[in-house]
Amino acid sequence: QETVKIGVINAYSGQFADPGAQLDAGITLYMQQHGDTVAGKKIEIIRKDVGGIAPDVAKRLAEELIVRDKVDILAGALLTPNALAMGDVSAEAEKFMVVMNATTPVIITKSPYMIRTSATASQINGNFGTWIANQGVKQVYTMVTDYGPGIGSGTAFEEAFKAAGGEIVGQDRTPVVNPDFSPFVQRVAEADPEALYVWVPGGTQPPALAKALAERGITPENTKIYGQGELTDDAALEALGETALGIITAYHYNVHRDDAMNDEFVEAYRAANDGRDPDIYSIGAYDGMAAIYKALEATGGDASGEALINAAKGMTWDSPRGPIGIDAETGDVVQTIWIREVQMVDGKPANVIIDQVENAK
Amino acid sequence: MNSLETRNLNKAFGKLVVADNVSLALPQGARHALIGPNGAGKTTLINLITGALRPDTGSVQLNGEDITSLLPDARVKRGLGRTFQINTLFPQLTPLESATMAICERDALSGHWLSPLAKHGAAIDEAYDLLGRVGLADAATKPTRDLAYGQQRLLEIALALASSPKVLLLDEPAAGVPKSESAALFEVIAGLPEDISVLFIEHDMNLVFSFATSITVLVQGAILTEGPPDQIAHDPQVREIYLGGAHHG
Amino acid sequence: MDPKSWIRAKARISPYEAIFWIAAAVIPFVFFENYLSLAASVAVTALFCISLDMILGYAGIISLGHAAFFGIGAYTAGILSARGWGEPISGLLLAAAVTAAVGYIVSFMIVRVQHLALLMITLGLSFLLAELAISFDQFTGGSDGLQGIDTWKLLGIWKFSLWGHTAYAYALATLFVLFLLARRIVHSPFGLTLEAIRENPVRTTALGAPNHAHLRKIFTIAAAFAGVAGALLAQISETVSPEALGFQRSAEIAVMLILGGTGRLYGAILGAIIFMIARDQISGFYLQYWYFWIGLILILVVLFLPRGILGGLERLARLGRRA
Amino acid sequence: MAEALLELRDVRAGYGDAVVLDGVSFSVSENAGVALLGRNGVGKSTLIQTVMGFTQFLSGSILWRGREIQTVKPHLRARMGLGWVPQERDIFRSLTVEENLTVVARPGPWDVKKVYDLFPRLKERRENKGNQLSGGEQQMLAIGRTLMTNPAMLLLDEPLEGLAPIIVEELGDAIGRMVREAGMTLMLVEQHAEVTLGMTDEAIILERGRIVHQAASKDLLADHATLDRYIGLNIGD
Amino acid sequence: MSTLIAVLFDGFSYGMLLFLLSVGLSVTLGLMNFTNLAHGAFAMLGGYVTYALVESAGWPFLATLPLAFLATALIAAVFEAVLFRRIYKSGELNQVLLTIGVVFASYAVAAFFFGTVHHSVDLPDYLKGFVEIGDLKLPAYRIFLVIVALAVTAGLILFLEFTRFGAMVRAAVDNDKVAGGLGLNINAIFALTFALGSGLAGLGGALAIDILFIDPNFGFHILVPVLIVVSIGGLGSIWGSFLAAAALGIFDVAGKFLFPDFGPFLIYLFMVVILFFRPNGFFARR
Ligand SMILES: Nc1ncnc2c1ncn2[C@@H]1O[C@H](COP(=O)(O)OP(=O)(O)OP(=O)(O)O)[C@@H](O)[C@H]1O
Ligand SMILES: Nc1ncnc2c1ncn2[C@@H]1O[C@H](COP(=O)(O)OP(=O)(O)OP(=O)(O)O)[C@@H](O)[C@H]1O
Ligand SMILES: [Mg+2]
Ligand SMILES: [Mg+2]
Repeated sequence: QETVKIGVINAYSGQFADPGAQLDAGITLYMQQHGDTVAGKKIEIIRKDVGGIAPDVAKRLAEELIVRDKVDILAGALLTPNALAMGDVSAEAEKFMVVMNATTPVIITKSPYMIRTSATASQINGNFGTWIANQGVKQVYTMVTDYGPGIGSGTAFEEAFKAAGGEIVGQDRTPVVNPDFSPFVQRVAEADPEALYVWVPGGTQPPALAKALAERGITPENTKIYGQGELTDDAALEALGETALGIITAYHYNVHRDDAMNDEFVEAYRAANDGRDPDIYSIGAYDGMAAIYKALEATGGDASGEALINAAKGMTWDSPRGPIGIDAETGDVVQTIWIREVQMVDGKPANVIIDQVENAK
Repeated sequence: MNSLETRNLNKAFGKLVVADNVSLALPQGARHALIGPNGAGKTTLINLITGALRPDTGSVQLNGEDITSLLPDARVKRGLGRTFQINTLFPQLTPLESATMAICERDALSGHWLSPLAKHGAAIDEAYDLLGRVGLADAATKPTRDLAYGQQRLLEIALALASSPKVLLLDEPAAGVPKSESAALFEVIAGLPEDISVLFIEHDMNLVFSFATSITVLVQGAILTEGPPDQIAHDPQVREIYLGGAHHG
Repeated sequence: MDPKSWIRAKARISPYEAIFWIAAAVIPFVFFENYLSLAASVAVTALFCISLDMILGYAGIISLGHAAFFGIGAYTAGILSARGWGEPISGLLLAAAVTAAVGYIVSFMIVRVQHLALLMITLGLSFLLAELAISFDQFTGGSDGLQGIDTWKLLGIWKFSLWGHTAYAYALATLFVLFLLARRIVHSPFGLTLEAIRENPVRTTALGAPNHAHLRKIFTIAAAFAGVAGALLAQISETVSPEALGFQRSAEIAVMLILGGTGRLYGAILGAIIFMIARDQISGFYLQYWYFWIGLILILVVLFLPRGILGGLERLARLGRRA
Repeated sequence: MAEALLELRDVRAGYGDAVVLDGVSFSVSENAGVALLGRNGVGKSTLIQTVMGFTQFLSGSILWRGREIQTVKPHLRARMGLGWVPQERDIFRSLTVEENLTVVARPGPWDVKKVYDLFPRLKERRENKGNQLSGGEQQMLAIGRTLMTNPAMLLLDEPLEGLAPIIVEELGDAIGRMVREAGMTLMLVEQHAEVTLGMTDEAIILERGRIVHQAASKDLLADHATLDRYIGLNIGD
Repeated sequence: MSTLIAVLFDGFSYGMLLFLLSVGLSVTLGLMNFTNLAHGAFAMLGGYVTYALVESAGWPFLATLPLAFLATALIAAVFEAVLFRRIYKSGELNQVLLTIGVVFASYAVAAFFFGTVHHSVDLPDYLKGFVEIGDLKLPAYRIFLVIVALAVTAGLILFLEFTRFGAMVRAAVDNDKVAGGLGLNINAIFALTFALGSGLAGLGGALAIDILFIDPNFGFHILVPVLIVVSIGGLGSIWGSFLAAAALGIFDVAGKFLFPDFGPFLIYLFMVVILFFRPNGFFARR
């Protein structure tokens, strides 16, 4: 039996090990549920650890995967710089590549053999900016993390918000390694804006920021708070309690969305991961694997870059996150963006979907 | 012209005055001893002369040139050499390497970063020769830290000699060297060319009185008296403060 | 033994060395063709390690921020290429010149401090540079890394490909040339003086050595070496990101150097080879937990091979001769 | 004659794999003074350090008040009453003079005040850090510091080196008094053979790590031929 | 006005957190001269002890703090006896490498037992939210941090300056051979000092959870700020660390408040400049 080898380049250690672990769990779960054979080919995963942001290492690992391990497909790409470096290799070696997480828009242009199954910064935040302006909000203060994804998201948000008639009254960038949000929160308190838009990477920062806001009395009661979904993930909600009520976020995946397919996915994921919930990393990888499987089925097992990319482009399917597809021109993901508000559900704060933007690009 | 001269040197550590208007002159070829109670400021004076310490006021002249504002290494380049009271050596290097290094530095070879050391055979030979003269030939290729204390003292002196100083400052060179060998050591020092001036600190009066041609007594940072050996040996004040009763001159 | 031959013996090229370099040139091409990318990156790292050995092993300057120069070299070559001039060798030379200049300026600071202050200042400088690299994103591509590097054919003939033939040959040749240079430097009178300064700066001053001038010189040279290493990596991988300047890279080469043994140049090379191959192999097996094994190796090396693998081998050889 | 306080039996010791002492045996009885003489590098310091437990002990035995101590840790030997004054002074550089004294203090007749009486110079410099002392002051401090541990036996490794003649004289007297009046036992390494022999009862001469001569100090002082042969001293000229 | 006070208080209390995390290093690195980069790993250990006791055993937060100190001190003493003791004289670089090795290993061990995800602890209600003083809103937990920091400072200064212990440690560091030869039990002294320093790290780690959270990277994370505090404060000076931490906290917070675009740049610049002119920090002991 022939095999199709997938080389996964991911952060398994270091600062980004946690999202890396979630991403990997998404891959594993998909294969558990759908078996390791597609179109008569056995699927084999080869995992490599880049250990963090290290494009030179990512590039070398990608080269080695192709030269040494003879992989047919490159996947993973948790972090933008690494994804960019992998893109070069995909283009040169003419191998199909699936970006399972990195959200910077430009990545997709790096290789004609690339698709993305996560989201893009502009897809979520651009649509969100328009939505907020349409709600009648006039002025927003923005606060985003000072690195690629943060700046990309912030810019997408601001452009869309301004295009829809809004005004940006303040702009702060917080350091990537940020142990203390208090000075930035004090600046917001001082400016006392109508609304605040924040973008911080998932992990320790959302609860830390949310806490810093609450401790200084900035709550949705007096200032509207908007952000990308991470801001109100479960850890943050737990740390915040009732003070989080009213925060509105936009996201492409909602763990608690009431949907049969999602329920089944979450349950299986929890069972496989000591009760832990899936998150965007998990779903990005899960759908990434789905895309690979479906494309291989369509090509009848032909794993060449050319065949796979042609099969993948324009594909659509149903995912636990909702309807999803691959843009026939760019290879980027097309999906629904969910707008959620924190509300009390069964005595606990939870993200409740209040609106949605369909077929967002 | 004196080869070394200090003019009204003053130095205090906080309230403690360690150099009190010290004016000292060393004519060329001098074999001059500096003695005085412990803590009188002898080592400090050497540190002031070599530039390891900066004087509060006063100046230092070397062969007529004012060197007060020069850095220590520049003073060495002008012919000032010293040893340390407490061994100050290169523990991992061998005596041969240490002495070769000193000679290379003296001959301005240390800037040569692209020619192999072995090409500078003359420097190595000279170093080996020098070690032989102070009795370290056998220990030349052992790491310094494995040498006995007395051997390290000898290396201390060899290194000072390696820079071919015109004025040599020795801080208790014979401390830790047995009597027999310390005499031999002083023979080496005494046998240095006539034009080299030597200032040495020593608490062994036998050595002081047999090798010094003149002596300065330093007490609490100030010069108490100066003169030829027999005068100092019989000076009642010096006897009381420093020599004690055991020395009969 | 006659003193001159004793000193000369320390600097003589032994047959083992010739074997080593021939092996390095042949074995990867013949037996490990699939590993050429890794081999190229080992050669680059070995060069970087040698640079650290010159200041740390010989001159005793401990730096936790040496990657600053690696990164500057990488960005210099990278930006040059991204702006349209991708000729590799001139890129190396420019990187060497730029890093030497920066190294010279920084050296005025470095030579004045020791111990913790030295560790922290070198660390701080590399953090500062990384921040600058992130801030000046119009030149550097910010935290996403520099895009658009395109390395031209080596000597107009050999293309840099996925397989890494050109990359390895290029990196190895550069390493070899610079190794010979480093070897010459450490066996020169200047090299001896550096060791003496490392051992006891007070005494070298008293022997007339201008310590600071000597140290500035070696620091500048070492910076240029590190810059060339960085430039090599940028050209071979066609990427540079602020991580090139980061603490992790500085720490890793210190680890490799200690592992191999300081103050002997080959320690740097050996350390790079062993560390990088071990990591490549271990991280393949223990994705999440390879840090544990690296940590353990570090601990064991410091405890049982405090003078590195080469130091340990030397001791064995001495014991063997005596027995 | 009192029971031996310290006894070495056929001791072999050195550094790493270099054997420095070979087959050294002797004993020191309570309240006696022993001089240890010999040229440079014959192993005098090594002998003292072996008694303290700082060298590689290879074979033989060391007895303290009849008990074998060669496996006992150095600090416990010190607490048993061995008082070592290292040759290189080794003042605690970052401690003040007074801290240098108090930090090792153990109860007994010697206290800070008595040390200051012995070395008035130290009292003047009591606030100075250890590394800001003159060579001679460091030597005084090294001796004073060891006295603060109130030892039963002093092991002095060239304690007079670098001291002014008048201090040498006073210190010599003081040490003599300690032995004679305070019941202190003494082992003394010195270059000044006359002074050393004057302060001790017995003398041992080492050569290449072996004992080559043992005699009463008085006799040795008169035995110019032996002194000349092993130490190269020409006393009296 | 009240914003100014709030910013200053935020800075000061952040500084106190830094102080609590670094004071132990001021003991192990400053006093013992042991370049202990594993400090962060011990802080992490203390943090996990508190986390485990609060979340799994249901202890009240305050009650876990002494245990975070003790458990860390005990384990550190074992490490000292088995590992660190052997390299006190091997030079800074070897110490850096071995202790970094410990941090690497601790990362993997923590990831194994507690997962890569970050954890926080549930605080008692009286430490949550803010305390209103006039129109000033000060976070309750930060007030608590300041109080603990002041208590630790006072206790340590009393212990190290007014007992012979501090001098014994310095003597043992200056020359362990001679200190031993004069009857000081240097092994015990070093073990105790190291346990004290690391215990303080553990306490700091436990106290830091609420602000920094705890995950396997904690040991790496806090290392640089902590080293900055100790090096600027001056080796071995508790008081120096205190002032440096306070100054750094205020400088950092106020700097980011006033010039948010400079990010961490200012702190590194501050450190490099200070160390260049005062290589031994402000209150160097040696
Ligand atoms: N850095 C310093 N700070 C304060 N006092 C110092 C310092 N250095 C030396 N002293 C003091 O200055 C005095 C003179 O010291 P110096 O070393 O010059 O004496 P010396 O004459 O060489 O004595 P010895 O014969 O004992 O070597 C001593 O009392 C010493 O304690
Ligand atoms: N740490 C060491 N490692 C190796 N060898 C050593 C060490 N210390 C001393 N030696 C060697 O041991 C021998 C005896 O040295 P020791 O210091 O005991 O001599 P000593 O009689 O005290 O001489 P001195 O009168 O010069 O002090 C010497 O040959 C010396 O080279
Ligand atoms: Mg002196
Ligand atoms: Mg000796």
